[in-house]
Amino acid sequence: MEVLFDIPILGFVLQFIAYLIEAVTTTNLAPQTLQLATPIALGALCGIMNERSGIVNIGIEGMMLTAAFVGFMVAMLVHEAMPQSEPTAIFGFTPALVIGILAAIGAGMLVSALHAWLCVTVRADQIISGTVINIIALGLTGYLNRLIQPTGSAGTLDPFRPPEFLVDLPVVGWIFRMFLAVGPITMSVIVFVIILQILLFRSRWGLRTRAVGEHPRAADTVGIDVLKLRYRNVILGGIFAGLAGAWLTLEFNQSFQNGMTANRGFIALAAVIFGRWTPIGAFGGALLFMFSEALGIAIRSNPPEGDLGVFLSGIQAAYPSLYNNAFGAMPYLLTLIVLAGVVGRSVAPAAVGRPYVKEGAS
Amino acid sequence: GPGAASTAPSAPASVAPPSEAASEAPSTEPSAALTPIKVGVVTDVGQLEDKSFNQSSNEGALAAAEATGGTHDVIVTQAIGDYAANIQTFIDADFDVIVTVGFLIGTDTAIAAKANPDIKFVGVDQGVCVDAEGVPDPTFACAGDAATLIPNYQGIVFAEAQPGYLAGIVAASLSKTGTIGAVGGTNVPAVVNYWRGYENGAKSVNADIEVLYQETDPNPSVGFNDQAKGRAIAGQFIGQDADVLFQIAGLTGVGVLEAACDANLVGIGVDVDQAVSLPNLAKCIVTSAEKKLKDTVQAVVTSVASDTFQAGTVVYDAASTPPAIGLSDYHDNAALITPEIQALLDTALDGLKAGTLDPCSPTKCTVSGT
Amino acid sequence: MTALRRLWALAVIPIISIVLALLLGSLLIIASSLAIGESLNLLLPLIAYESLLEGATGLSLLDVNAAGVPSLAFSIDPDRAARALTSTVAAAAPLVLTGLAVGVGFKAGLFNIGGTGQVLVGAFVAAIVGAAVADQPVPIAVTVALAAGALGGAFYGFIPGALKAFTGAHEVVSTIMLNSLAFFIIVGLVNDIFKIVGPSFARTADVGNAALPVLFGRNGTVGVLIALAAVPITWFLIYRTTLGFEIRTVGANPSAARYAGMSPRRLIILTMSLCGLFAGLAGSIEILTLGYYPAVFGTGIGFAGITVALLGRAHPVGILLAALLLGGMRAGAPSMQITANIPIEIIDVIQGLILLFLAAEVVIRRTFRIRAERVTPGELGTVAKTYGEGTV
Amino acid sequence: MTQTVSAPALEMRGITKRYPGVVANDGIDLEIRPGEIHALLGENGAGKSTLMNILYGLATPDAGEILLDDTAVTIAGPADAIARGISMVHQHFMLVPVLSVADNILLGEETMANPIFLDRREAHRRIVDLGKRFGFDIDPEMKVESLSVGWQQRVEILKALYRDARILVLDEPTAVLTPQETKDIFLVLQRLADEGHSIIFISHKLFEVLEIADRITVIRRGQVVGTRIPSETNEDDLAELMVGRNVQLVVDRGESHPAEPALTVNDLRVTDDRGQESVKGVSFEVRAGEIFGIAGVAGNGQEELVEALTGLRSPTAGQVSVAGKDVTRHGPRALQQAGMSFVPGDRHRFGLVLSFPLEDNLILTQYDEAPYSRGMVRNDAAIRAWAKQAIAEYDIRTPSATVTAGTLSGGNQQKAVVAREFSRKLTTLILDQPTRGLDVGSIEFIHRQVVAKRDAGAAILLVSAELDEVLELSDRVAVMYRGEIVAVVDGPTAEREDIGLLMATGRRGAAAEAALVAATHVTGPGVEA
Ligand SMILES: Nc1ncnc2c1ncn2[C@@H]1O[C@H](COP(=O)(O)OP(=O)(O)OP(=O)(O)O)[C@@H](O)[C@H]1O
Ligand SMILES: Nc1ncnc2c1ncn2[C@@H]1O[C@H](COP(=O)(O)OP(=O)(O)OP(=O)(O)O)[C@@H](O)[C@H]1O
Ligand SMILES: [Mg+2]
Ligand SMILES: [Mg+2]
Repeated sequence: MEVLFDIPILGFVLQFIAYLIEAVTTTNLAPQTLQLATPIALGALCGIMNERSGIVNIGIEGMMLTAAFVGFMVAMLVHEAMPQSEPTAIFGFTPALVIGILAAIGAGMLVSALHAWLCVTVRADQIISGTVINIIALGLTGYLNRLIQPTGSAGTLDPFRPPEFLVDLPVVGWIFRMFLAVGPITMSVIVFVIILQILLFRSRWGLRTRAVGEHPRAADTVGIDVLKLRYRNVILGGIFAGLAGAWLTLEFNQSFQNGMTANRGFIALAAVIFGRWTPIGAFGGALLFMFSEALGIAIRSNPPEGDLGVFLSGIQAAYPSLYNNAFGAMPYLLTLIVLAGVVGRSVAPAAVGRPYVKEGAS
Repeated sequence: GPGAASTAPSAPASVAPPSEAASEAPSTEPSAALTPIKVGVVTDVGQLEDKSFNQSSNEGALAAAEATGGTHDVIVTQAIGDYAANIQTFIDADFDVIVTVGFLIGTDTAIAAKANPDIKFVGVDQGVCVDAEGVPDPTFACAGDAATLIPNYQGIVFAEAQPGYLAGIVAASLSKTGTIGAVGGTNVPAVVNYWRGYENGAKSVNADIEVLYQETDPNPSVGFNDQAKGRAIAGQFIGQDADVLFQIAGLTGVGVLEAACDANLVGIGVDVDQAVSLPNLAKCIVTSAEKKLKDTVQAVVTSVASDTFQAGTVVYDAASTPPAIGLSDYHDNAALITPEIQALLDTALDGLKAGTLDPCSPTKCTVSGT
Repeated sequence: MTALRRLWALAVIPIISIVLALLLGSLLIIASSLAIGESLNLLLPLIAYESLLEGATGLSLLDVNAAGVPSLAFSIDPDRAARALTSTVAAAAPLVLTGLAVGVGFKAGLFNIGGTGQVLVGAFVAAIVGAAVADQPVPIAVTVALAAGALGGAFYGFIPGALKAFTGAHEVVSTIMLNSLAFFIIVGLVNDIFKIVGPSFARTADVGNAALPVLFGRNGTVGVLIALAAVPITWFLIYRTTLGFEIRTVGANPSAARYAGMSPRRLIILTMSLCGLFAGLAGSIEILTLGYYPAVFGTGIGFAGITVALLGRAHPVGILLAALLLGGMRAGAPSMQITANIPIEIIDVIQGLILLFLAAEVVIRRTFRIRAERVTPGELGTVAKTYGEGTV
Repeated sequence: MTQTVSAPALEMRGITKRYPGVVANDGIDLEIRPGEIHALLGENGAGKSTLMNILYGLATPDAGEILLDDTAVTIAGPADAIARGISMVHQHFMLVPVLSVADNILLGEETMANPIFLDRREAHRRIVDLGKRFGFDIDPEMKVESLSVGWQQRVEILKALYRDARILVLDEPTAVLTPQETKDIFLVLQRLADEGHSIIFISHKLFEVLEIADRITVIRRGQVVGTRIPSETNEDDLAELMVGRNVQLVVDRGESHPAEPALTVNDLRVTDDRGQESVKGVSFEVRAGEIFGIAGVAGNGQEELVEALTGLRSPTAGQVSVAGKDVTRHGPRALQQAGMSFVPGDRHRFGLVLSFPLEDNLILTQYDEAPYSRGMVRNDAAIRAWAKQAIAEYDIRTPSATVTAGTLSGGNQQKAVVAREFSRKLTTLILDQPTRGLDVGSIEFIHRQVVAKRDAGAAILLVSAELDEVLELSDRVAVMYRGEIVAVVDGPTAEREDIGLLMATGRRGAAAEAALVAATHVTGPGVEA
């Protein structure tokens, strides 16, 4: 293998692959990727719930942010009321954290209900509705955060600690670390993705949802209540946005900052498109985007060795800031390339973005 | 987020002697010796509660106003284009002292100060550079003597490299793995200064130590505000065996310190005593690299009331009285700092005070090379 | 009379939305002041809004005594008013342009969320070119720098336009990605290439003579004139030229546009470039007022353009009025902060609420039983419909 | 087909439904017996679909009542209707293209393995069995979008049968079918009726109705004007009932004087959206001063042909020339400049911008030409003047030139398109379904304009699914079948039956009859050509 590293260009590629393998198997790149992908994947599930039933949702960012805020504040208040409660041995659940998560989910559902009302009942433009949600969420959480100036915290959920022998297994140990050495919300993502994927394509709910997203009138004529289904799906989708928010303030971190979602809701949207509106595909997209982010962090702090490393450090010496930013820009660039169709065209549910008017109603 | 962090000139040489006023003890009771003053604060773009310079400067101004029996107001700047208008609002309302925060607002502060000689201006993180006419000098020749040309304006700058250096000594001394990390928010001067000082300080203890560093995001409103990414970077550092983490990233740094806590490692806070400002994380914050923004601003503002105001750029560093930089209390982690480490720190601090120790050496503290 | 009635039909829903948003905002102010343990003060919102108005126009309606109790007292200080109004128009100027950057897009059925990135690129290019022509005579320097910034923004609008036209990448997502990318690229360029020696922070060289001349007051720069000129020019372009007709047709019915011999691809690219041009101009005005480009430059004017465009129902005149409203809020916010001690974020909340009520216009119409024209631009339907679709 | 008279399975009494400006149903009484095939006959807009929408719960009547098995019921919605054993095959297919046949059939009436998951295996078995019972083999796994319209129609019927419908409504099920496919469907319907299902069959094709129905109810302008039994009536009688007068709506087209070829098409090949070649080497020429009609069942490539000729779709091979100039792959703009005008089939999609004022729509394809623009600037005075003239000349009924096109009635919208396209300087005119959905008066008006244009020397290509329209107007008629022109015949002497056979089979005479017989035995979903 090493011999091949000297070949021009191909050598670089091979060195890079070797670096990747090394990084994935020996560092915590894998668990970190899954963690960073969690809010993206959850946001994407929210997007899929909406868009599969024909509602565009560009307000995921705002839904997440609201949920993060509400979840954090509620958890903090409960924690102050009962500071003594013992966290559970696994995951470190406390009443405060559990109630906080529920509150975050509730907040996600509430904002989603607003979106559903605007899109389904009011028949407002769906893109405006999402924009409004983003703007209000940013303003309102910022306003309240400054007013309340929270100083406390309810702490965070703990990652699971898988048995040592699993993690230490040669070759596959990193897989266990990736999927097990993480917190409960991160872990739940995999479960949600699989469940939703199965439900979408195997269950009655999934069949009806897909039909409503493609051809609502056809669904209507076989007795499916299109509006009700859209309401239900959009509001249920809020659960995922809520969990994503809870992940931000109750699992991965333990405080709230203004605008802390930092575009994650929008990357989630891109993951939906990337995954062609399937949960598994979107999850893959989230992993890909966030792998590039995690890898960027890794390469900068632990550059590869050999020619590749020499090459990279040459660039770094000449253009340190551009070099740095190139890695930071990677998820966005990747998203853009993916959108521009390098992975092939992806077609949205046919009825997405169009309000449904029942026949005979005016 | 903090639209821009603070700054200091790259060479904290002898620009001006430390302010005498800085020795004024802060008091909570209005003192009869002081004239009550109206203090206005114009923050940099971002949020007031940034647990960093906007907040500390504002608290200092508030304390000073209360000490003189005066009043205090604050305007949070929404956009760079609003600096001048925000300053003007205080001028229109006949404020006595206007404190502006951040290097970007320096030009507008200098212009306003020149135009309103009866009002005192305090610029946090602002080196005053004017030409012979007293106008902000775009060529940075700085030919004019700011102290005489604009006698009602003091630019406060801190030598962040100095506390960074001390933090580096602590980090290198506590590290068992020989790898330490620092997470920056956005590579603004203050961040770079802290980081370079940290690196130099660490290497002074262990020349072979590996110092990992990473900027969170070039957009300050993300860079100082994305704790999830801060935590991710910290996680990466921990994965590479870093066992001491220094946060220079505002609210992003909260994520860094959380990561340190969760991994039972040592964290070092920044700007203020973060064991106090982040009580949840106090258990793993061994100390914080402080620049005493609040105290300094309070002292400078109070100097207006006591008629001891000093104009021009004033550098606040270890040599200021009382020292304007340093490490904060070790609190519950005092046991970690052995007498040997303390001795190293004391020596370094003496060197910094005497000006014999350059925290920006061998690695230069410049914005470039980040 | 009929003209007046028509004007009323156009304006009534935006006006009701603004009033409702202010009302809801005041409830929020009262409730939140109670929540943090202050005593009930029903007049707090009144004081806040009055100081906002005073900061924006110089018009004082209330006199608050030492105990914090306001009484009605109308007064106006001409100097103060002049300064306040100058600040308002100065703040409104870039918003007019970013509003047009979104509104013109609406006309073609495009939703340009990329204002932020286009503003940054325009500002950056204006700063670099401005510094290069810093020694030229003022009219030349200013014109060249502005034109360069505008072109820079146009280029950054061209990219999502071309992506949409040729690959079908929807502009709503691609422009958001491009916004972030602009930051990474420009910060890198400033730090690595265009940074000057001297200042303590990374910034580009001074723009010298390319700095926008101040025409009136303290900050009434040429930028205000440019923004004012952009309104009738855009109106003429959209409603009086064949190109404008093409843009509106492609926005209202892309298939009919194709049938009529127009090229939707060309129009999408052209319109997005035009949007970028406006945003780039806005960024140029911001930066040529500041005099240099700091690496950490950031601004909310690009995003505010969305609110402006929606509130102004994507019509140039409406956009001007909306920009003045938002500019007034921006200019008056400092005075509100020092008078009422209310977190500045309330402004964002109120703007968001205005948009919410606009979005729910049907409900407003029913509740108040009014006849009025649709507020949301009809072309937005095209935006939603093309979401996730392939090439045009 | 005699029927023993029994209690009605369904009765609708005094059904009235008003829409703004129209009374769509005006006191309609209808009685359907068990096991009966009952045809509803009526002109476009007579109110047939409205009545069925009411029966199916998609619309609520303003007055009247519905009785099922002598019990008055209120039908709240489709779900309610289905629960009561009423199923409907809609005029426009209600199938989800990206879903499989099975999923489409299951939708709303799912066979479940447990409360959450579908039992696809059981469903497949039932669907296949059901298909067999009515004489066709169907693969439940196929995507509906890959099926031909005939097979989609069968899926629609299976959908109804899967729901155990006692009353089956078919709204113009044969409109898009070839005569052969129609025959197949009729076999299925007959078998259903024999099993005791009641069938309501909507059509305005008289001969079909006479062939299949047990009884025929004719509706005109929302009212029932008569009920007939096929054995006691004939086409003329029904036509008179339907239209209300003795109709012989044939324009006097006079003599044509064809001159030199103006539009020449040579071996043109066009691919459709799915990448299949749907126009397979078509050649013809249209001469100045003649009307060249293209007949064919919808979906035989006419749509793609027209799109290719008008620059909306790029052909893969072949040449097109207008007035001797090669215009292959020219866009709409270049074609217009070459002297081509085009009245599109879908006026809402292509022909008009509904949110624009009428006057802007009247210059939609000339907006950048003098006098409507000077340089880049619009000339509003000229636009307004032309609008005034067009409104008068083409009898466009509108309050003003500034109202949006969307507020006009369909006929007036079409007149606006015609006004615009007929008024320009042109050598070639392409008309795609120029009278679709219009009332008799408008049709007459437009037909007269078409003939006038021909007499003025234009080369006119007329594409229409309405065979009668093609026969009425054309000087020559071409028949398109599976992407090819299978015959060109002289218009005035063309025989309706002959053309009908050509449309259905692509062949003539004995060969065609043989093809029809052979086709009867074809089973399995045929993928559309
Ligand atoms: N939703 C509606 N709103 C307003 N008017 C309607 C609506 N649906 C139908 N109409 C009007 O009611 C009348 C009857 O329409 P209907 O669709 O029942 O006719 P039809 O007999 O089915 O015609 P076709 O043969 O063209 O299908 C028409 O004038 C139509 O314009
Ligand atoms: N969206 C609308 N807004 C306002 N008025 C409308 C709208 N749609 C239809 N109308 C009006 O309702 C009337 C009936 O329209 P409709 O299309 O059913 O006409 P029609 O009887 O079918 O005529 P035609 O035979 O010309 O199609 C028209 O006069 C039209 O002006
Ligand atoms: Mg019908
Ligand atoms: Mg009609």
